[in-house]
Amino acid sequence: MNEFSYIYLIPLIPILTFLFLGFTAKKIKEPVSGYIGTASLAAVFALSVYTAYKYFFEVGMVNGKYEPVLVMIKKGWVNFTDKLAIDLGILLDPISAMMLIVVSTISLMVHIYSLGYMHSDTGFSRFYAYLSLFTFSMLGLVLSSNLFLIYIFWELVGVSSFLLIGFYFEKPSAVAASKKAFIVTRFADMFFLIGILMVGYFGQSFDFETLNSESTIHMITGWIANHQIFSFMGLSIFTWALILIYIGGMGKSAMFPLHIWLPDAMEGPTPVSALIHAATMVVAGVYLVARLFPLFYHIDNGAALGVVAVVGAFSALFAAIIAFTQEDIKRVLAFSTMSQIGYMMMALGVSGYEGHEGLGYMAGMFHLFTHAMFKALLFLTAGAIIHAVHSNFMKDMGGLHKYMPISRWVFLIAALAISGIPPFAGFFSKDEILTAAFEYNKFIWFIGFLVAGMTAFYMFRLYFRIFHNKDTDYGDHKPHEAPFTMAFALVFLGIMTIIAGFIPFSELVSADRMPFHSEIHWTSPLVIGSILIAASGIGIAYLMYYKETDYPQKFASGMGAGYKWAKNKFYMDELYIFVTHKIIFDKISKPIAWFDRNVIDGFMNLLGVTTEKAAEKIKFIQTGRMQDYAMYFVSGVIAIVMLIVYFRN
Amino acid sequence: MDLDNFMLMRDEILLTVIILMMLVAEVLLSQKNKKYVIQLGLVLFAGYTFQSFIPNETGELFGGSYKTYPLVHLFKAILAFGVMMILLQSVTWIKEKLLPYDFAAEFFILIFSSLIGLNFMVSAGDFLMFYLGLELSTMPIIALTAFEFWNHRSVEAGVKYIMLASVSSAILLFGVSLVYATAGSIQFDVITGAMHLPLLEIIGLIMIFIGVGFKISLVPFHFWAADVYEGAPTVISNYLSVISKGGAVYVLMTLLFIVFKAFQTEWNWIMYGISILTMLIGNLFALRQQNMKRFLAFSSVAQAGFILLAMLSNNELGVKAIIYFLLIYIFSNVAAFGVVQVISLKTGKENIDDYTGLYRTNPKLSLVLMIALFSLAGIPPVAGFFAKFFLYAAAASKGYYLLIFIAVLNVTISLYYYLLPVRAAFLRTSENPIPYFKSDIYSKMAFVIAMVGLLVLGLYSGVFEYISGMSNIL
Amino acid sequence: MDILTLFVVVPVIITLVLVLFTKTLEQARMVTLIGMLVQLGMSINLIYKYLETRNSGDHSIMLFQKNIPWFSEFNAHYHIGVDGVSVLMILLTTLIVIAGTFVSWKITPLSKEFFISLIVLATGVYGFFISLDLFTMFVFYEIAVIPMYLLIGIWGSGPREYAAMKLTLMLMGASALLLVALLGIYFTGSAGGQTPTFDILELSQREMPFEWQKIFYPLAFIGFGTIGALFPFHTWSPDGHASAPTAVSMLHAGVLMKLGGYGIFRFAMFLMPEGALFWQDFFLILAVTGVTYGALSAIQQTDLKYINAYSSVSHLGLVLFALLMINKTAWNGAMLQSLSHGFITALFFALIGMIYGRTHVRDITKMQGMMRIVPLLSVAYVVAALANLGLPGFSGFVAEMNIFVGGFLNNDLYKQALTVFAVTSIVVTAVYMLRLTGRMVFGPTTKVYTGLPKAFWYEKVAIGILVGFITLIGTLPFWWLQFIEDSVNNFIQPLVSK
Amino acid sequence: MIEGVTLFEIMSLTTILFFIGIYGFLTRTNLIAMLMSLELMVNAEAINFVAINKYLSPTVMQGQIFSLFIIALAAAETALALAIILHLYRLTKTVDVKEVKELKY
Repeated sequence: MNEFSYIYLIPLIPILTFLFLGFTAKKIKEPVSGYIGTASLAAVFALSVYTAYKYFFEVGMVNGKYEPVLVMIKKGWVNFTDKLAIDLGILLDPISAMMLIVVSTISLMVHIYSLGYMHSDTGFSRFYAYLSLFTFSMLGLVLSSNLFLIYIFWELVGVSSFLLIGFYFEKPSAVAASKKAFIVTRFADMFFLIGILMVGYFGQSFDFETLNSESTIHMITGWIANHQIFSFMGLSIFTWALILIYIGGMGKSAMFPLHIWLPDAMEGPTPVSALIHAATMVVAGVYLVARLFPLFYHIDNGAALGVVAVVGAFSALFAAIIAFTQEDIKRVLAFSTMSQIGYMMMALGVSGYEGHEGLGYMAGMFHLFTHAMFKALLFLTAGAIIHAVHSNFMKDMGGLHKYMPISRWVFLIAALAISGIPPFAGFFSKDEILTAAFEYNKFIWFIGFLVAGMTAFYMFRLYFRIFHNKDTDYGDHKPHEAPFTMAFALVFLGIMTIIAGFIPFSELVSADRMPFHSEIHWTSPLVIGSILIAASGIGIAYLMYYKETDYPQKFASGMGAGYKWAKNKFYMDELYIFVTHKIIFDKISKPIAWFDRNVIDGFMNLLGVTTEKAAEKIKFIQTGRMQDYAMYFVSGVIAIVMLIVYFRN
Repeated sequence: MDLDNFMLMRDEILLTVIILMMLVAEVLLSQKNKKYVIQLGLVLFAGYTFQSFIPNETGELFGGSYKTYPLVHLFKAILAFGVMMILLQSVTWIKEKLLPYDFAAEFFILIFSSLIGLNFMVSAGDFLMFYLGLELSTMPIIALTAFEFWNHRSVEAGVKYIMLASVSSAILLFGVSLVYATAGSIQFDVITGAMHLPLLEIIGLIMIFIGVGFKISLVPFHFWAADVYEGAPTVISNYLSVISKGGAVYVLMTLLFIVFKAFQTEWNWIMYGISILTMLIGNLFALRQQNMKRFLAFSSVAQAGFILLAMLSNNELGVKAIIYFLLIYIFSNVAAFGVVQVISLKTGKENIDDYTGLYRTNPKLSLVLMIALFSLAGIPPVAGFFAKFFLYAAAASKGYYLLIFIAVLNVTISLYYYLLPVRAAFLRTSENPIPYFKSDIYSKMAFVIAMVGLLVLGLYSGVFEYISGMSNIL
Repeated sequence: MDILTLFVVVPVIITLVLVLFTKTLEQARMVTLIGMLVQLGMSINLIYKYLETRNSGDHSIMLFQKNIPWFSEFNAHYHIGVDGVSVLMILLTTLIVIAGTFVSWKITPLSKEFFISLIVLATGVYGFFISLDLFTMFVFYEIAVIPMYLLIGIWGSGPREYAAMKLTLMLMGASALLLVALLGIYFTGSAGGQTPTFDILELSQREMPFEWQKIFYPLAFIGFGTIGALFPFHTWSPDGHASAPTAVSMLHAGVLMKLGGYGIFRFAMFLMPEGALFWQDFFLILAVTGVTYGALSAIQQTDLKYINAYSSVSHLGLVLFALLMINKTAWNGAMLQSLSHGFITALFFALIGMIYGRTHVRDITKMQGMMRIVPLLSVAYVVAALANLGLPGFSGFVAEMNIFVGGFLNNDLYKQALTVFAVTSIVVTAVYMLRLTGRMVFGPTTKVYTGLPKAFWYEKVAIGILVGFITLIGTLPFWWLQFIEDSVNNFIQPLVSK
Repeated sequence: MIEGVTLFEIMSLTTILFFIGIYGFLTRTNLIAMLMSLELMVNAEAINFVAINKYLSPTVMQGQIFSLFIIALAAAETALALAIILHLYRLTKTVDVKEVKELKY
C-alpha cells in the first residue's frame, strides 16, 4: 500500500518534537517551544486530514467495503514465536482514520489554546514536550496494527497522562493524583496483559486482521466447542480473555469500578484534561472494544459484549448521579465524561454486526467523535473560566455572561449538544445510541433514556450557576474574556460541535465496514421522547438555578443520606484506600518485609552466631594442663580401638 | 653400603657434614666473629638445598631399612626448601636473641639434625629407622622450643611438648611391638606380605597411626599444638607447623597407601570421622583466637583435617594432591608466620587487634599476609585454591561427596577467621598503628620467594605435572 | 594472543600498571579509564567479528574457541569461547565498569587500591563469561567473588564490615554447593569409562546418569541461584548493596548477580537436563515467590538502596523463573532481562550514589522535591523508575514481555497460573517505584538541600551511557535478540529433546 | 626363653606395666614422677621387643636391636626432659604440673 507509505510520519513528527523539546527544554524559552510544538501538530493535523480523506473517499472503498490498509514499518520487532510477534505496523481502517481526525484535531486545538493558557508558566517548554509525547502515544495507539503494539502505546499514553497530571509536581495533591491515575490504570493493564497472553495462546496471533478474520474466529469457536471443561461461570475461557482485555479498557476509560482516578486527574492543567481526560485517552477503551469487535461479537454469541453493555450503562448512570452533586466544575465535567463514555460502551455492547444491525457500533463511534468535540470544548471553556476567576468552584462564580460572552455562547452550544438538543452534534449520536439500545433491551434503553435527562440537568445546572445565578462581586480584578489563542480554539470547536452532527457517519464507519444508511425518524416516539426528557432536564435546571433559589438545599436535604453518598462519590476512594493501604500494605507487605529481615536473614545470622557460641563453649576443653591433654589422647586411642573392634564384629 | 650406592643417601650425609662444619666453626670462630656463623649456616644450607633438587636414583641401603626413590627425594628437597625459607626469616631473631647467648651455631645444628631425622623418617624401610627418624626429628625441635629459656612460655611449651611427645612415641612403640609380635618382623615389606589383621595387629596399627597423628596434630591428639606453637619461638612454630607436620603426613601416607594397604579399608571411616572432627575443632578454636601464633596453630590443625580428605582416596591422585598441597602449604604458612615473626620482633605485638590499620603503614607486609591467608583459605588465583581443589578431587574420586561438602562448609568458616586479620589490616584504621619499618633483606627474600611461589605455582601447572610425573609409588 | 584471552589479559595488565606506576587518584582513574576504553573497543570489535562469523554461515555452538590443556592430570583445560549471550554480557560488563569508573571519579581514600580491586573483580567476570570449562569457570567465579570483600569493607558505608563478611561468606557457602556439584559432574558425568572431563561441550555429549543428576542439579542450581538472589538465599544482597560503594553496587547488581542466571543457563541446565526437568516445578515455586516477595518487601523499604536491592531480587527472580520455564521465548526473555536489569539497576545505583553523595541521606522520607535541586539526576531517576516498572521503549518491557509470553505458552495450566502470578509483579513494581519517585523526586522541595551542586560532567557521562543503552535495547530489541536467540537455540536443545 | 613362661604371660606383664605407666603419667602431679612413669612405659616396650624376638623369631635379632635403641633414646629423652624441667624450676620454682598452665584456650 505504497500510497500510504508516508503515514509513519504521523506518529514520528510528535515524538521527534518531544525529544527535541525535551533535550532543549532549558535553552528554548517560551513561546518558541510552544510555536514549535504547535507547528508540528499542525503538520500532523494536515497529514491526518489528508490521510482520512484519501482513505474514505479514494482508496479505502473496494467494491462496497472499506478494506483495511496495512503499512508495515518493522516486521518482527520482537519475535516471540514464528506465529506470535510484535510487528510495528500501521493499520488504517474507518475507525482508525476517524480517530486520527479526532486526536489530531483536539490535540491541535489544545496546543493553540495552551499558548495562551500556559502563558508565563515555568514549565512551558516541558508542557509542550509532554503534549507531543502524549500525541505520539495516542496516534500510535489508534494506528497500531497489533494487539501487543496497542498495549505498548497503551502504556505510553498512561505514562504521558501520568506526567501531565503531575505537571505541577510541587503540589502534593497533583503528585498523588498522578500516582493514583498511573497505578489504577496499571492495575487494569495487568488484566489487559493477561488477556493478551490468553488471546495469543488461543488465537495464535497478535495481529488484529488475523484475529478478527473468519478463520481465527472459526478456529477459536471450534476449540471452545471441543473444550467445554475450560469454562468458568458458564463463560468460555476465551470470553474471559476478552473480558480481561475489556478490564484494561475499563481502566483507561474510567468505567466503574476503575473510574476513581479520573476525578483526581483534574489536578492537571485544564488543557490536559480537555485533551486526555475528555476527548482522546479516555475513549481508548471504547476504541479497543471497537478494534476487537468481531471477536467480541462472535465468541459465545457476544457474551463479552453483554458485560460491556451492562458496565457501560451502569457507569453512565452512576457517574450522572455523582455529577449532580459536585461543586468543582472540572469534576462535574469529569463525571459527565465518565457517563458519556458509559454511553459509548453501552452502544457497542448493544450493537449487532451486519448492516443496520451494527447501528450501535456506528452510533458508539459517532458519539465518540461528537463527544470529543463538545467535551473538549466544555473543558477548554471551563479552563478559560478558571483562568478568569482563579477558582474551580461554582460558588465563586455566577453572572459571568456579562464578562465572558464568547465563552458563554460556546459553553451554551456545548451544553445543548451534550444534552442532545437538535441540531447540535450530541443529539444525533445520542439518539442513535438510544435507538440501538431500544432494539436490544428495553431496560438498558431506559437507563440510557434516564441518563440523557440527568445529563441535560446537571449540564445546565453548571451553565446557569456559572453564567447566571447570583451576581458575584469579583473585587478589584474583573474576569476578562480569554485571549485570542484560547478564544480561537473555543470558536473552532464550537463550529465543529454545530456541524459534526450532520456527517453521514454510517456511510463511513460500521461494524462490518459495509456502509449502510441511517437517518433520524423525527416522528418516532423515541426521538421525541429523548428530546422531551432533555428539555425537561434543562427546564428543571432553569427553575432551580437560573436565579438564586433555595430549591437546591431543599432538594439536597430531601435526598438526605443519598445526597451525602453521591457527594462523596459513594465512598469509592475510601474503599480503595482501605484495600490498598490497610490490607495490601499493612497486612501483606509489612509482614513479608518483617519476615525477610527477621526470619530469613535472621536464620543466616543465626548460623554465624551459633558457630561463634559453639566456639566459645568448647574452648574449655583446652585447659592448658598437659595431663588433661594426655587424658584426651589416651581416651581417644581407646575410643578408636573400641570403635574398630566393635564395628569389626 | 659402599661407594657406588653411597650417593643414595647423599642428603643425610651432606647434612651431617654441614653439622660437623658448623661445630668446627663454632669452636674455631672467636667471640667477635661469631656472627659469621649465621652466614656460614645459610650458605651451606643453601648449597644443600640446591643439590637436593638434583634427582636421585631409586635404591635401598642397610638391607632395606633405608629406601629412596624419586618422589621421596623430591619431598626431601621440598622440606629443605621450606627450612631454607624459615632460616632466612629467622636471621634477625638469631642476631637479636641468640647471638648474645652465643647460641647461633646450636640453633643451626639442632634444626639440621631435626631435618636429618625427617629425611630418615620419610625414607624409612622398617620400623627401627622410622622410630629413630621420628625421635631424631622431634627432640632437637623440643630443645629449640624451650630455647628462649628466659621466657617462661617458651619453657612451658617445651615441657608440654616433650612430655606429650614421649607419651605419643611410647604408645607408638607399643603399637610397633604388637605389630612385630603378629607379623614377626619390623620390615615394612615383610609386614605388608604378612598382614592378615588379627585384633592384636589392628590395635598395634591404630597405636602407630596415632603416634604419627600426634605429629600431624589430628583431633583429639592436637592439644599440644596450640600451646607449643604459641610458646615456642615463632621460627620454631613455623618449622613445626610446616616441616615436621609435612614429614609426618608423608610418612602416614606411605604407611597407609603402601605398607598397610590391607588396613586402609578398616581404617577409612575412622579417618572420615577424624578428618571432620579435625576440620571442625580446628576451625572453631581458630575462630576466637587473638594471638596470631595460636590462631595459625589452630588453622594448621584444620589444614591437617583437609589433608585427610586425600588420605581417604588411597590412590595416586591422592598422593599427587597431598604432595602438591604440602608444597603450597609450606609456602603459605611460611609467609604467614614470617609476617607474624617480623612484626613481633619489631614491636613485640602478636595480637590480631594490633594489626589494625597495618595496610596504611606497611602495605607490602599486609599484602603478603593477605595473600598468604587467602592461600590458606583456598581462594584463587592464589595457589592454595588449586591445592585444596585437588584434595577435594582426590576425595571425590572415591565418591565422598558428603565429606567434601562438609569440608567446603568448613572452608567457609575458615574464610571467616582468615578474613579477621585482613579486616584488621585493611578495613580498619587505628590511632596508633604499627609504625612503618623496614624488614631485613633475608626475610624480604623469603617473602618474595613465598609470594612468587603462591602466585605462580597454582596458575602454572608445570610444578604439579612434575610432581605427578614421579608419584607412581603405589 | 587470541581475541578472547585478551579480555582477561588486558585487565591484568591494567592492574599491573596501576600497581606499579600510579600514585594519585588522577593517575589511577585515568589508567583505569583508558584501559577500560581499550576493553570497550575490544568488546565492540568482538561483536563485529561475531556478526561477521555468523553471517559467513558458521553456526557452531561456540565461536573463537581456544582449548589449552591446563592441569592435564585432571583433564582440566583452559577452554574458552563465546556465543551471542556471552558477547552481550561482556559488552554489559565493560560498559558498567566504565560507568562505574566515572561514578567513582573522586573516590577516596586508597583510590588506587579501589580501582585495582574493581578491575580484578571485572577480570573474574570476564573470565566467567568466556569459559567453557567447569574448572576454569569456577576459578574465575571465585576470583570475582572475593574482591567484593575489600571493596565493600574498605569503601563501603553503614555496617560495612558486617555486610562485607556476610556477603562473602554466603557466596562462599554457595560456591561450596557449586564445587560439590562440579566435582560430581566431573566424576559421574562420563559414564562408561571415558576419561572424566570438565569441558562442558564434551560433557553435553555424554550421558550423565539420572540418579546423579537428581543429586547434583539442585546443588548447582542453588549454588548459582544464591548469587542470582534466588529466594530464600537472597539476604546477602540487600545488606551488601546497602553498604557497598556506588560503583561496586553497580557492578555487583549489574553484572555479578547475572552470573547466577548465566551459570544456570550455561552449565547447570545444559549439563543436567533430566535433573532440570525433574526439579523444574519445585524451583519454579521458589522463583515465583522471589518475584512477588521481593516486590512486596520493596514497598516497605525507605532506604533507597534497600528498595533497589529488593527490586533486584524481584527482577532476577524473573530471570530464574524464565529459565525454569524451559521455553525458547522465555529464555530469550531471561537473557534480555539479565542484560536490561544490568543497565537499569546500574543506573539506579549510580543515581543513588550521586544523590547520597550530595545529601548524605538515603532515607526517602527525609528528602523531597529533588527535581528542583538536581534536575538532571531526578529526571534520570524517573527514567530509571519507569524503565524498571517495564515501560515500553525501555529495555525492561521487552524482556518481561518475552518472559511472560514464553511462560504462558507452556501447555500446562500450572505454569500458566504461575505466569499470571508473576505478572502481578508489574503492578507492585509500579506501586513502589511511583511511591519512591513521588516521595523523593516530586513534591515540595526540602529546604535543607537547596543549593546542592548540579550533576558534574563525569556523572552526566555515566548516566548517558546507561540511559542510552536502556533505550537502545528497548527500541531495537530485535538487534539484541539476534545474539540471544542463536545461543538459546543451541542450549535449549538437550532440554526440549528430553 | 624361660621355661614354663609363655609369651602371653610376659606380654600381659608388659601391658600391665605400660598401663601403670600411663596411669602414673595421668595422675602424678610431679613432673619428675611423670617422667618416671614414662620410663615405665618405654621399658615395658623394651621388654616386649626382646621377649617377642626371643619367642617368635629367635633367628633374626631385630627385636633386641630395637630394644637397645629404645633404651638409648629413652635416656636421651629423659636427659632433655630433665633439662627443660630444670629450666622450668628456675623460672617458676615448682615442678608441679598443675601449675604449668599459662598457655590455654
